Amino acid sequence: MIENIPVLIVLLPLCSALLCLALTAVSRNLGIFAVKLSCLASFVLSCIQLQMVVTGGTIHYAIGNYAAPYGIEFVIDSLNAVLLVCFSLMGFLTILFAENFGNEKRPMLVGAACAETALLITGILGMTSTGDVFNLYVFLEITSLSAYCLISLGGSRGVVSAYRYMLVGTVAATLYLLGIGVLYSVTGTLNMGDMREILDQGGYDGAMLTAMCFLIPAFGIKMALFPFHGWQPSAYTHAEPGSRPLITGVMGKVPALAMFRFVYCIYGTDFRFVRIGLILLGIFSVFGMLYGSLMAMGQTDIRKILAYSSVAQMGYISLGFAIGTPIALAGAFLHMLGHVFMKGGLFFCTGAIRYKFGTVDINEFGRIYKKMPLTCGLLTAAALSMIGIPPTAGFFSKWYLALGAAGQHEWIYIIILVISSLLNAVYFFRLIEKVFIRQSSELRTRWESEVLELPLTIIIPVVICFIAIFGLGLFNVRIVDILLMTLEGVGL
Amino acid sequence: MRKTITVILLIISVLVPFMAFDVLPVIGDPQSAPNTHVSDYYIENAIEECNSPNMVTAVIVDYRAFDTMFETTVMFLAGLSVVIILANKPKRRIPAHSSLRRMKDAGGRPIYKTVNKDVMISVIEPVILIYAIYVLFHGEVSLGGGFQAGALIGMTYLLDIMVVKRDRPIFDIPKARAAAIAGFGPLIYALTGIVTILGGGLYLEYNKIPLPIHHAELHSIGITAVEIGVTIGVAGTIITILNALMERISFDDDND
Amino acid sequence: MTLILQAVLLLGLIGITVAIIFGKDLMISVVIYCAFSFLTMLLYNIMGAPDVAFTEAVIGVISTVFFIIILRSIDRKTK
Amino acid sequence: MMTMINTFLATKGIYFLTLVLLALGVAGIIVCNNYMKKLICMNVMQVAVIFFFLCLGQKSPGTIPVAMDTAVKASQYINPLPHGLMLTAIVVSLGTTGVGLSLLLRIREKYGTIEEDDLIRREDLMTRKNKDGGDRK
Amino acid sequence: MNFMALELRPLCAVLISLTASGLIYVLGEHIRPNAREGITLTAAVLKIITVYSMIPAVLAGREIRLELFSIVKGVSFAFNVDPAGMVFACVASTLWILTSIYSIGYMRGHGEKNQTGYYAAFAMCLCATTGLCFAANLITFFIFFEVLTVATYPLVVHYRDAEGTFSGRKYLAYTLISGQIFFAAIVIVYSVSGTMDFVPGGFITADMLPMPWALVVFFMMIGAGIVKAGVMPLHSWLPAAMVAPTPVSALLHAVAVVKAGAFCTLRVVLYVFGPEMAKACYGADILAWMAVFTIIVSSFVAMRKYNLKARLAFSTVGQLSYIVLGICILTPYSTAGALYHIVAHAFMKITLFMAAGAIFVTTHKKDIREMVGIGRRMPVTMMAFTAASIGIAGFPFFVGFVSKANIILGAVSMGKPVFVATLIASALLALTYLMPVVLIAFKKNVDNPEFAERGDAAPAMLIPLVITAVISIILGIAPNAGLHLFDLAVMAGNQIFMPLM
Repeated sequence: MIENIPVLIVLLPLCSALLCLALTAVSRNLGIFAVKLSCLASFVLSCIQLQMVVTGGTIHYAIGNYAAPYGIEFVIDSLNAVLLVCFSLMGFLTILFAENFGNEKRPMLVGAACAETALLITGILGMTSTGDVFNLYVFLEITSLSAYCLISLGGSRGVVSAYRYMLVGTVAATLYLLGIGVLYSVTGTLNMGDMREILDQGGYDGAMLTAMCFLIPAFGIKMALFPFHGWQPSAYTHAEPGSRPLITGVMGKVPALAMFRFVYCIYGTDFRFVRIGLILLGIFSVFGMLYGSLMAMGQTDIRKILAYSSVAQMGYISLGFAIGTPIALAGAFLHMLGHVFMKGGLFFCTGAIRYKFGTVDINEFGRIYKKMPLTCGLLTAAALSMIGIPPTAGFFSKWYLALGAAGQHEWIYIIILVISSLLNAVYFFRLIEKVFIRQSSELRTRWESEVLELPLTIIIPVVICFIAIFGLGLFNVRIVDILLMTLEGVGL
Repeated sequence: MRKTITVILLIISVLVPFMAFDVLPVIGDPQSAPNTHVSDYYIENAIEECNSPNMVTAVIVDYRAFDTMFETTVMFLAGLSVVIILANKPKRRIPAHSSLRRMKDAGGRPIYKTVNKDVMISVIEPVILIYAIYVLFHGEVSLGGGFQAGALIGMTYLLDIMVVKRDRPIFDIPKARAAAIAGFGPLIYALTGIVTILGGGLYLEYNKIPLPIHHAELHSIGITAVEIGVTIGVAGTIITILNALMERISFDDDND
Repeated sequence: MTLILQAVLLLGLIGITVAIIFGKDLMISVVIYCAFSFLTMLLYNIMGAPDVAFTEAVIGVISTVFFIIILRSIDRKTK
Repeated sequence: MMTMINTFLATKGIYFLTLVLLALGVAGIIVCNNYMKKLICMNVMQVAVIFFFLCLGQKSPGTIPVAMDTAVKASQYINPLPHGLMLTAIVVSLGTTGVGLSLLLRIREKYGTIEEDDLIRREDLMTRKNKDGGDRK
Repeated sequence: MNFMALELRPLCAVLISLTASGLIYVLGEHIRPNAREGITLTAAVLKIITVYSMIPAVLAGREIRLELFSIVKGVSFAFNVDPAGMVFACVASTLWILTSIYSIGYMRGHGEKNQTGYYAAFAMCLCATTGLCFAANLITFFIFFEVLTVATYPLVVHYRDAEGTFSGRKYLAYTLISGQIFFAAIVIVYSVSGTMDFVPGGFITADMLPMPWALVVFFMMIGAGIVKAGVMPLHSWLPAAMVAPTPVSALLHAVAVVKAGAFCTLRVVLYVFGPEMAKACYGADILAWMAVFTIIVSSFVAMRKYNLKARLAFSTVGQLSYIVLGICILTPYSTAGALYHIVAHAFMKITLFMAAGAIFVTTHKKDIREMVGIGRRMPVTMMAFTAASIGIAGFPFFVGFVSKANIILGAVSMGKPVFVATLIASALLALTYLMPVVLIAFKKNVDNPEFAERGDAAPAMLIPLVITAVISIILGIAPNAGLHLFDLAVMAGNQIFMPLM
C-alpha cells in the first residue's frame, strides 16, 4: 500500500472532485467536506512521500506495472517531492478559503465550483509528479480547463478574460504537443528518462532545437513569462475570488517546473544550443522583471498590482533557470516555493478584505489594519518578502539567485535583481502606506463582526501562509539541501 | 498593424522550419524512430499481455490507461465547466437572430416541416444505441471503444431533442444531474485502479484484480470496466453540454 | 499513392480554412467546418488510423451541432 | 515522376502542408475579429497537430493496428501509439470547444456582440463608467 | 539547556526584545497602557542585565560564539561577542531603558496616538540593533540591518500625516537602495572569498578583488553604512526624519539607526576589508575626506537652523562623521576613539534630544528664537543641555573629550595635519552653534512672562535626561567607570591592528 503513495496523492482530489456533485446533491456540505478531507489527506501523504524520498532516494512508480518506456511513470525526486508538499498544502488552504465565497442559495453551484478547484489541484499535482511528456499534456489540459472555468466565474470581465486565456492557452498546449511530437519523432519514446538517454547519444541537435522553438513559447505562455504574459493580468484580476490564491500562486509555477524538466532533465546542459536558449530566457526574464514592476506601479486595483507583480516574480524564477548553476536553480525553486505562499497569501488577504469590506481599490484601504490586524500582518510580511527583506523567504531566494549569477560572472543579472527589488519596494510600500498610514475611509463591514476578525476558514490559511513565509526563510538551508539532492547533477 | 506583423512572423515561422524538416523522419518509413522503439513492443505484446487484438485499445486503456483516465476527466471537467459557466439564470432565452427566424402559421407552429419523428425515434435511435453498445463491448477486438460509444449515445440524445420537442424529450436529464452522472464515469475508472491496488498490485495493474480467473480474462474485465467508465463519462458530458446550451436559446417551435 | 491523396486532402483542408477565415457568413463557416472535419476523417482513414477517424466522425457531428446551436443566438454576418 | 513526388511528399511536402495548416489556424486566431471564427480556427490548429502526430506513425506498407491472422510481423502494423495519443487529444479538443462555446454564449449575453473590436470598445466604456461612479461616491 | 550559559546570552539579548515587540503588538490594544509599558520596561531591564553580564568575559578575552543553524548554504546564523560589538550593545541597551522611561513621559504628556505600534517598533529596533552588534558574519549582520531599516519606518511615519509620509518615503528610498546595493556587494564578496565571518583586520585580500573592483565593492558595501550614518552627500533623509516624535529622533540619532550605520562602516572597513586593503584601494582615504567635508559643512548648516531639533540633527550629521573619520584614519588609537565616540555621542546627543523634547512638551516651543529665558522655567533641563553641549564641543572632563583626543592622537600619529585641524575646528564650530541656545536660555535681564514661573518637565522625562547628562560627565572624568567601555574600545582597536604590528 505504501508504495502507491505517488499515485494516491493525485487520485484523492480527483475522486473527491468526481463525487462532489453527487454528494452535494445528497447533502449540501457533504461534497465540500469530501474535497477538503481528500486535499488534507493528499497533503499528509505528500509529506510522508517527501520523507520517503529524502531517506530512500527517487521513487519511480510505474502505473499498471509496465516498465518505464512502455507505460506511464511517475518520477518523484526530491525536487518535485518538495513542490508537491507545497502545492498540496496551498490547495488545501484554498479549498478551505473558497468556501466563504460561494453563493449560499445555490448549493449545487458551490459544489461544482469546489469540484473545479479540486480538479485544478489534481492537474497541478499530476503535472508535478509525472515523468511522461504526454501525460504532462493531459494534466496541463486539466489544469487549464479548470482554470478557464474558475476565471470565468469572476463576473462578465472574467468571462472575456477566460475566453482570451482559453485561446492563448490552447495555442500553448498545441505548441507543446508539436514540441513533444518533434522529440517523439527522433526518439520514439515519451518517457522523460528514456528520452534523455536517447538524446544523450547525440546527433539530434536539429530536432532538439526545433522542439525548443516550440516548447519555450508554450511554457512561456502557460507560466506568463514576459513577452507571452498578455493574458495573465486580466485573468488573474478577474478570477473567482475563492480559488484565486491557487490560480495565482500555483498555476504559473507548474509549467515553470515542466520547462525546467525539459531544459535540464531532458535536454541536459551538453546540448549545443542550450546556451542560446538560456540567454534568451535570461533576456525574457530581465525584461519581465522590469516590465512587471513598472506596470504594477500604475495600478490602483490591488488585484492588478499583484497580477503584474506576478509577471515580475516569474522573471525571478526563469532568471534562475537562465543562470543555470545548481545554486541558482535552487534559488529559483526556493523562490517558487516562497512565491506560492507570498502571492497566495497576498490574495488570501485581498480576499479577506473583500470578504469583509467588499473593496479591492487600495485607495479605500485606509487604516484597515485597525480592523484586521492579522490580515494586515500577513500582507506586510508577504510584501516584505516580495521585496526581499530578510529574514523572509523572498530574501533568501534572491540570495541564491544572486550567488548563482555571481558564480557565472553574470553581473548584469545582479544589477537587475537589485533594481527589480527596489521597483517592487516602490509599489509594495505604497500598498503598506495605504494600509497603515492613510486616513481611514468609511468602510462599512459587510458582515456582522464575530469574535474573530474573520471566519476560521480564512484565518487558518492566513496564519499558515504567514508562518510559511518566515519558515521558508529561516530554514531555507534544509530545503535547499533537499533540492540540491536532485539539482547537483543537472545544472551547468 | 499588429495583425500584419503577426502574420509576417507566422509566414517566417512556417518557412524557417522548412529547412529543419530534415530532422523529421521520412513518412512511412518502417525503420524510423517512432515506429521502432516503443511501438514494436506494443504490437508484439498487445495480444499476449492485454488480451486485446485492437492495439490502439490496448495502448489507450491498458499501457497508457492513466492518460485515458484523465482524458475522461477532461471530458467531465468540460461538462462541469459548462454547467458552472452557464449557471446564472438569464431573464429570458436569447432570441434567435432575425436572419434565422422563420414565420409561424396561425396555430403557432413553424411553417416548415421537420424530419419524421416516428422514423427517427423508432428506427434510427435504437440502431445507434445498439451500435454504441456493440462498440463499447467490442472495443478491444475491433474498432472503437468507450469514447466512441459514449459519443454515439450522446448523439442519440441529440437526435432525441432535435426531433421531439426539446421541452419534453424522451429521456430528460437536467444538466447538473447529467454532470453528476458524468462524474461517475471517471470514478468507475479510478475505482478500477483502486481495486487493483487493493488486490496488491500497482495502480491499474489489471492482473491483480482480486478475482480467481486467468490473467487474460482479468485484462478483459479491467478493460471492459474502464471502457464502461469512459462511456458514461463521455455520454454524460455531451448530454450536459447539449442541455446547457439548448436551455439558453430559443427555437422556432418554442411556446413563448 | 496514399501520400498524394493525403496531400490533396490537406490542400482541401487548407482551402477550407482560408474560406473560414475570410468568410463573411458564420453559418457558412460552420457548415464548411463540418466539411472540414469530414475531410479530416477521410484523411485519418487513409493514414491507417480508423480509430481516430471514427472518433473524428462522431466529434465532427457533435461539435458542428454545438456550433449551430450557438449560432442561433449570434449575428450570422461578420466583418 | 511519381516516385519523385512521393519522396518529396514523404520527406517534406506533407510536413510542410501540415505546418501551413497549423499556421493558418494560429493566424486565424490572431487575425479573425469574430470570436466564433477564432474558436473554429482553434479547432483547425488542433487538427493540424493531430495530423502531424499521425504522420509520424505511418508505415508505407502497413495494415491498421488490429491483429489479424494474415499479417504477423510487427513491422507490418501501423504504429498504434500516436493513434492512442491523438484519441486523447481529440477528446481534449472537444472539451475545450464545449467550454469555449459556453463562454461565447455568456459573452454574447453580457455584451451583445462577439466581435472583438466592439467588445473592447464596450469594455472601455464600462471601465470609464465605473470610474465615474467611483468619483461620484 | 542552561539559559544563562554564556554562549546563549547574545541570543537571549536579541530574543528578549523580539518577544517584547511581539507581545506588545499582539496584546497592545487589549491590555492597559501600564501593562504595555510594563512589558517594555521589564524587557529593557532583562536585556540590560543580559548584556552587562557578558562584559567580564569579553574583558577577559574569552570568545563568546554561538552558531545556531545554517542561514544560507555554507554560512550559519552566528553570534560572536567581540569588544567592538560589546561597546555598542552596552550603549544601546542602557539607552533603551532610559528612552523607554522618557517615552512614557513624553507620549503621555503629549497625548500621542498609535502608542502600541510605537512601542512594538521601538522594541523591534532594539532587537535589530543588538543583533547587529553581536552578528558574527556579514549575512547575519545584513539581516538585522534590514530589519532595523524596516522597523524604523513606522517610527518615522508615526504621525501618519503628509509630512511624515514624505519623510518616510525619503528614508526608505535612501536606506533601501543602499541596502540592496549592500546586498549585491555581500554576494560578490562571498562569491570571491567564500567566507563571510568578520575577522579583525579583514579577510579580503588583494588577489581576490583586483584594484578597480575592490574600490567599487568597497563603496557598494560602505554605502549602506554611510547612508545610515548620514555622511554627506547622503544625509538628507536624516533632517527630514525629524518630523517624528522626539523619542524617535533620540533613538534614530543617538542610539540605533545612525550608530548602526557607523557600526556598519566599522565592520566593513576594519573587519571585512581590513586596514591594509582599505588603504590599498584608496577607499579609506576617500571616505575620510568625505567625512572631513561633512564635519565642516554640517556645522555651518547647523548654524543657520533655528528649529532646535533640526540644529541637533545637523550636529548629529557632523558628529557621526567623527566616527567615520576615526575609522578611516586606520590606527589603533583612532579606532578606539571612534568606538568610544559611539558611546560619547550617544549619551550627549540623547541628552540634547531629550531636553529638546522636554521643552517641546512643557512649553510647546520648537524655535530657538522663542526660547529666550527658558532657563528660568526649566533650570534642570537646561543645565543638562548645557553640560551635553559642552561635551559635544569636546571640553576636557566631558566624555566627548576622550574620544576626540584619541582620534586626534591617531591622526597625529599618521601625520595627517588636515584631519587634526578639522577636528579642532569642528569643536569650535560646535560651540558656535550649541552655545547660543544655552546663552539665549539663560539670558539675563529678560523677563519673558511665559517662562517666569518655574515649572520643569515631568519626572518621567526629567530623570532620564539628568541621568544621561550625569553619565556623560562621569564617563568624561573616568572613561572606564562602571562598564570598562574604554578598555573595550581599546581592546577592539588592538585586536584589529595586532596582526600588523
